[in-house]
Amino acid sequence: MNRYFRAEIRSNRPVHINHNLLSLANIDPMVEPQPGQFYMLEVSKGLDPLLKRAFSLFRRTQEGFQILYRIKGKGTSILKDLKKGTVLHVLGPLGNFYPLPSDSESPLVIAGGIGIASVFSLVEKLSKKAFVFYGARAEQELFMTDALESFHRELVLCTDDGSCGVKGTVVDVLTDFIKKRDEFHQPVIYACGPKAMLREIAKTALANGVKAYVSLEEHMACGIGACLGCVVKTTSGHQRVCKEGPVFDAREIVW
Amino acid sequence: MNRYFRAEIRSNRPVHINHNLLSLANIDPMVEPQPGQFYMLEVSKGLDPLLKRAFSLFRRTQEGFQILYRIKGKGTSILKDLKKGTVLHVLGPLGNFYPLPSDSESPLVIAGGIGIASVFSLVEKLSKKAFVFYGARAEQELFMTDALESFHRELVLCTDDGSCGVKGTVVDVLTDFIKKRDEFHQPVIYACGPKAMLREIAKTALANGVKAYVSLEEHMACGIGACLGCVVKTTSGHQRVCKEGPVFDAREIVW
Amino acid sequence: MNLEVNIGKLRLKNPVMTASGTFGYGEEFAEFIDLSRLGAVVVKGLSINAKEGNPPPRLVETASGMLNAIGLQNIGIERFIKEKLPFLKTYDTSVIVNFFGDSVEEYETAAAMLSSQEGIHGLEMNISCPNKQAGWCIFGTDPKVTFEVVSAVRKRTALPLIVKLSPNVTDISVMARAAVEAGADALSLINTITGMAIDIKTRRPRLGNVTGGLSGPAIKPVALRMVYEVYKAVKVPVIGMGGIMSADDAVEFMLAGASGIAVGTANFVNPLASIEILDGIIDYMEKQGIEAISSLTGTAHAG
Amino acid sequence: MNLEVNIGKLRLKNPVMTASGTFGYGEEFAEFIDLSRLGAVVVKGLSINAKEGNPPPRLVETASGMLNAIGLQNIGIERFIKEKLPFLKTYDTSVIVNFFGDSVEEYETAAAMLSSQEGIHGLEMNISCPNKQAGWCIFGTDPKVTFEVVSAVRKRTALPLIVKLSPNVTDISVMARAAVEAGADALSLINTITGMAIDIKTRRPRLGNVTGGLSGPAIKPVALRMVYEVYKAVKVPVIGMGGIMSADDAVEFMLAGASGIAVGTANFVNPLASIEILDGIIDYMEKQGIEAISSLTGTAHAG
Ligand SMILES: Cc1cc2nc3c(=O)[nH]c(=O)nc-3n(C[C@H](O)[C@H](O)[C@H](O)COP(=O)(O)OP(=O)(O)OC[C@H]3O[C@@H](n4cnc5c(N)ncnc54)[C@H](O)[C@@H]3O)c2cc1C
Ligand SMILES: Cc1cc2nc3c(=O)[nH]c(=O)nc-3n(C[C@H](O)[C@H](O)[C@H](O)COP(=O)(O)OP(=O)(O)OC[C@H]3O[C@@H](n4cnc5c(N)ncnc54)[C@H](O)[C@@H]3O)c2cc1C
Ligand SMILES: Cc1cc2nc3c(=O)[nH]c(=O)nc-3n(C[C@H](O)[C@H](O)[C@H](O)COP(=O)(O)O)c2cc1C
Ligand SMILES: Cc1cc2nc3c(=O)[nH]c(=O)nc-3n(C[C@H](O)[C@H](O)[C@H](O)COP(=O)(O)O)c2cc1C
Ligand code: FES
Ligand code: FES
Repeated sequence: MNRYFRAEIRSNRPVHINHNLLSLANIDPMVEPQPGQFYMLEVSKGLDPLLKRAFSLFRRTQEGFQILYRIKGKGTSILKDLKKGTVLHVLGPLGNFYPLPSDSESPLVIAGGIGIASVFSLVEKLSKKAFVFYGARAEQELFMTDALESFHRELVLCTDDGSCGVKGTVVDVLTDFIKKRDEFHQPVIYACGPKAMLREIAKTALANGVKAYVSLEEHMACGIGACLGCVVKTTSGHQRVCKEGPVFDAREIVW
Repeated sequence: MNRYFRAEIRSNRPVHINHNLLSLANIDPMVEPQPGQFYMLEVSKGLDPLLKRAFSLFRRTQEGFQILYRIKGKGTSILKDLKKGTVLHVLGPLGNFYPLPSDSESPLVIAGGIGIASVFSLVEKLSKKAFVFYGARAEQELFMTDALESFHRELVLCTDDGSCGVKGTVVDVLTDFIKKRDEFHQPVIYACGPKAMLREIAKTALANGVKAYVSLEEHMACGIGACLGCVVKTTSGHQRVCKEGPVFDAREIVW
Repeated sequence: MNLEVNIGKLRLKNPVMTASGTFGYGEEFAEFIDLSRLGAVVVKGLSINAKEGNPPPRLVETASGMLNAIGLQNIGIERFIKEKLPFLKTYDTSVIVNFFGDSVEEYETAAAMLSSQEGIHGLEMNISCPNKQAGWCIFGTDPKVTFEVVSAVRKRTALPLIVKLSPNVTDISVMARAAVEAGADALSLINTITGMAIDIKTRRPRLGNVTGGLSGPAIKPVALRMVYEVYKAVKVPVIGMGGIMSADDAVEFMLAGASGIAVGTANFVNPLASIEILDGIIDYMEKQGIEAISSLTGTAHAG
Repeated sequence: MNLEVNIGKLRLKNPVMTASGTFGYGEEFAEFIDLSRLGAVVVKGLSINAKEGNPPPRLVETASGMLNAIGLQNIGIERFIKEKLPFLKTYDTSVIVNFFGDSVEEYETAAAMLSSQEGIHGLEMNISCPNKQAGWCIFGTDPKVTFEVVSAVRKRTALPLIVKLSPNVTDISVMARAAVEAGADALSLINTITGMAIDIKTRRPRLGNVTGGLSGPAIKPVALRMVYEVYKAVKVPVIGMGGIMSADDAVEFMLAGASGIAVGTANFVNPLASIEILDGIIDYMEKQGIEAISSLTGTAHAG
């Protein structure tokens, strides 16, 4: 049982332009991950790129786990070309996780773009009826909606261009939603997406006295709290995204 | 018609432990290569390894050309894993080539180990009856002997351990051979192999007044004479292996 | 086979250490490797008081390397002694504490505070951090100032004193001699080389602190050259570091003149790196028929 | 779209040059690219008399970089003028001649010899080669000596004089100011960083000359930082180089403060690199809506 283990690629297929779903099977025993945690994946055996890349647990599978990733730069471009059978070193699961709602709380999950990767397994796990707001620029950029629907949660899709679901951002939808919140006793927000979106969500949540957890990103070297490279500014000083995070109480972040 | 062109991998198969035969098909038009010339091959798109690797023309094919290579370090380890269909940037053919014998000269081709890669196409090309001495440590390290035999030259195989052909080095065989050389009017040696072997051959050739051409190796950056990195010491100063070489008159090298 | 090496008065069970700032306070790696196998654990640089460090972003990956601008964030000596040292004491390894100050007085006080502690086997004095703050950076780039601050610290500690040199100098051997003349028992090098990166979309420096320290395999050739030069310049033992990713790299540093080596950035790439390097060194010794690892030190200078 | 840049009195059609020693005398690349598209061709460093350079081996590949110890092998100024310059004159590009000497007098004579030639548009003075020979290396690491040699050369040439700085110094801005005060019209940086490599099988240095100069992407962060520092320190134009492999890299250097850039090691990796970088810069300008490339210079300093 180890947080540094080898995993074999079972499949690595595009789910959209520039987005892949990677299925890994652990070769060595692995530690059970929680929604919100992440892994550092080796993308090359060479010295360039040098560092591992951070990816959220997308979904736990029987044989291992899945990563949903956007092809962004050097590392993910290499990753997308890796074939079935390739063995990677993996570090994880790392960081903290989304605290599950209490019985009196109503979970409200918000994902922007690739942020869906981080909250997907949370949605899957939430026992009570959760609301899920999932936004992207256009219909084609909403991934895995079939799978999301299969969980039978309240799913609200939003697109900037209105090509699917509500026209507008998840923040717009959230604001509307919170206004009519008596139908809700105690909402608690779980959000992952672009920083600007999270900042807006935090603002709305704070203004309405709603609890909100946000999952943050920072460039990482070690992933295990050793390098102090991934800090964010919080009300109690610098906190490591890889250790105290990636999930933070929105009130504690100095946005 | 360009010496910098793209080529696609058609096959890349092991011929022995740690030795592969790579078949490339040029995508862009290529310049006709001569025996003794070499190519610089891109082994990775990343920044490490950074430089291209030098490999002799093994054989011209209808669709392009072949490289016979030993898996030595970082670059060749990556190369060996490249699959059919991969497109590489190639620079070449580079350097000079083996000067063909005149009508009165009898060619004597000598290869040590992977040195066979450089002289193979020369053997194929030599119109007159050539003697070929090909040595390695043991039988399994003698490659492509079937193909060599198909050319119907006088082929003498040698192994250090006697597991195939003559027991001994090509240098031993050469020395014997040159002693009884009246059967030969004007031998001219073409040799490629480890530096120590070439030095011995040069010594023997010089001592017996026999002309000898040797193909040398040096670490290279540019392959086109620009960096001055690949020089060897010659009687007329530093000469570039990639430009004035790789084939040198053995008498001109300061061994 | 003898893996022991002497770093001045400090005897280590083997030459493999961890580079300060890349191994946290040791505990971060305890789940992955057996710390007792290491020659020494060198902890993150400490100051008298805790430091917040630089604003993020603090990291940029570069070609075969990385830039960091942590800005010496640390929990301060007192908390280290209370919260971290007891854990390290439970392992059978040497503990070397890296420290720094903003003034000669702070250096002296820090050294004194650390020297009174049981369980600390050596001090590594960082005079070379490129994250310029309050002008203290000059400690590592002016030989006179180096001499002054090392002399002052020397008077306050009986522990083996390792001075860690900055590579951002014209002549590293001048700096090495200054540190040794001031009483250093050993030298460690190199710290990171100052560099930067710019985001061409935003047109702003990528690091919150503008510049940062370059580490990793990219800098290995420079580190190796400096170890080679310092070995020639001084008689005290040298701890070599800078881009060591493998046992082969470690051996290269020893051949250049290092008595011990430290694994830095490699710990991020692979948390088992330090132990795999140790195992690889043992393997190399077996294959090459080397009895004592210490016999390797400086042999590239021969002939 | 305006690609023109001014390097002192020298107006270049675009900012892309070739780094000395990585582009031969230009002719080696003429079969691959149209030299007329380049802002300038900077040729291999020349001395009054031809030089044999260092013994082989002269090259070692390192992580994302390479070490070279060519030792300034060149054909000498006379042969260059007779055999190479006429060819370069047939192209519509600026020709910048890199040169060096073993003494102040040699520098002066070399500059005078080159300045009397038609078809040479600028001189680049190499005071920074790390391949130490005959002690002349100090020209680039001591600001007083730099001032002296640059002043002497300045009196002997009316051509635009670019002084090429060594990165192997504690404070590059001090060196930059010395060169500018002595009359440099522009500065180019960085030359290679001194490094070494050791063969762990033979236990000997890999380079015939023991140490060599590190170039390539590995050094880019250091080069960029130095360009950034020099831009702040002096008013003359800066030519940036060190690990530029792509148009993005080139733009980074301009944002840091470079008016022009030079492509070095990248020419070895891809003989079309300089032209592909030029095309990539044009592309970047289009996408970002940049009218004049010169407006980019130094913009990372703003704010
Ligand atoms: C906790 C965490 C979870 C993440 N989960 C996912 C996920 O599930 N799916 C997904 O597509 N992406 C996720 N990311 C972002 C992902 O790490 C980056 O997109 C990826 O590292 C980019 O690598 P690259 O080499 O392609 O890009 P490059 O830009 O070439 O990378 C250069 C360097 O910057 C770092 N970097 C670049 N962008 C980011 C970023 N946004 N966050 C952190 N480091 C970055 C890289 O790791 C690398 O070190 C996550 C990031 C964090 C911190
Ligand atoms: C003109 C010429 C023709 C060659 N032809 C062949 C051939 O047909 N088949 C074959 O197997 N090998 C050939 N070689 C040798 C081949 O270039 C090296 O084995 C190869 O570069 C090793 O790369 P690597 O990354 O695996 O090794 P590494 O040791 O990791 O390489 C590190 C660096 O050293 C260089 N290098 C290492 N060994 C050599 C060498 N012997 N010669 C030149 N550079 C070297 C590499 O190119 C690289 O830059 C030839 C070399 C030259 C100069
Ligand atoms: C993230 C990070 C933090 C560092 N912190 C310190 C430090 O606190 N004190 C110190 O002396 N060196 C520090 N260093 C420098 C390393 O100890 C080491 O000298 C340098 O990284 C070169 O080694 P490497 O290339 O193997 O990483 C740090 C390096 C990194 C990468
Ligand atoms: C093989 C080689 C030879 C060089 N020769 C010279 C030279 O003669 N004169 C000079 O000023 N710089 C010389 N340089 C330095 C380059 O011009 C350049 O400053 C350095 O390589 C950094 O750029 P790069 O990383 O893009 O290569 C040489 C560099 C290399 C790699
Ligand atoms: S990534 Fe190293 S502390 Fe978070
Ligand atoms: S490899 Fe550059 S001159 Fe031969």
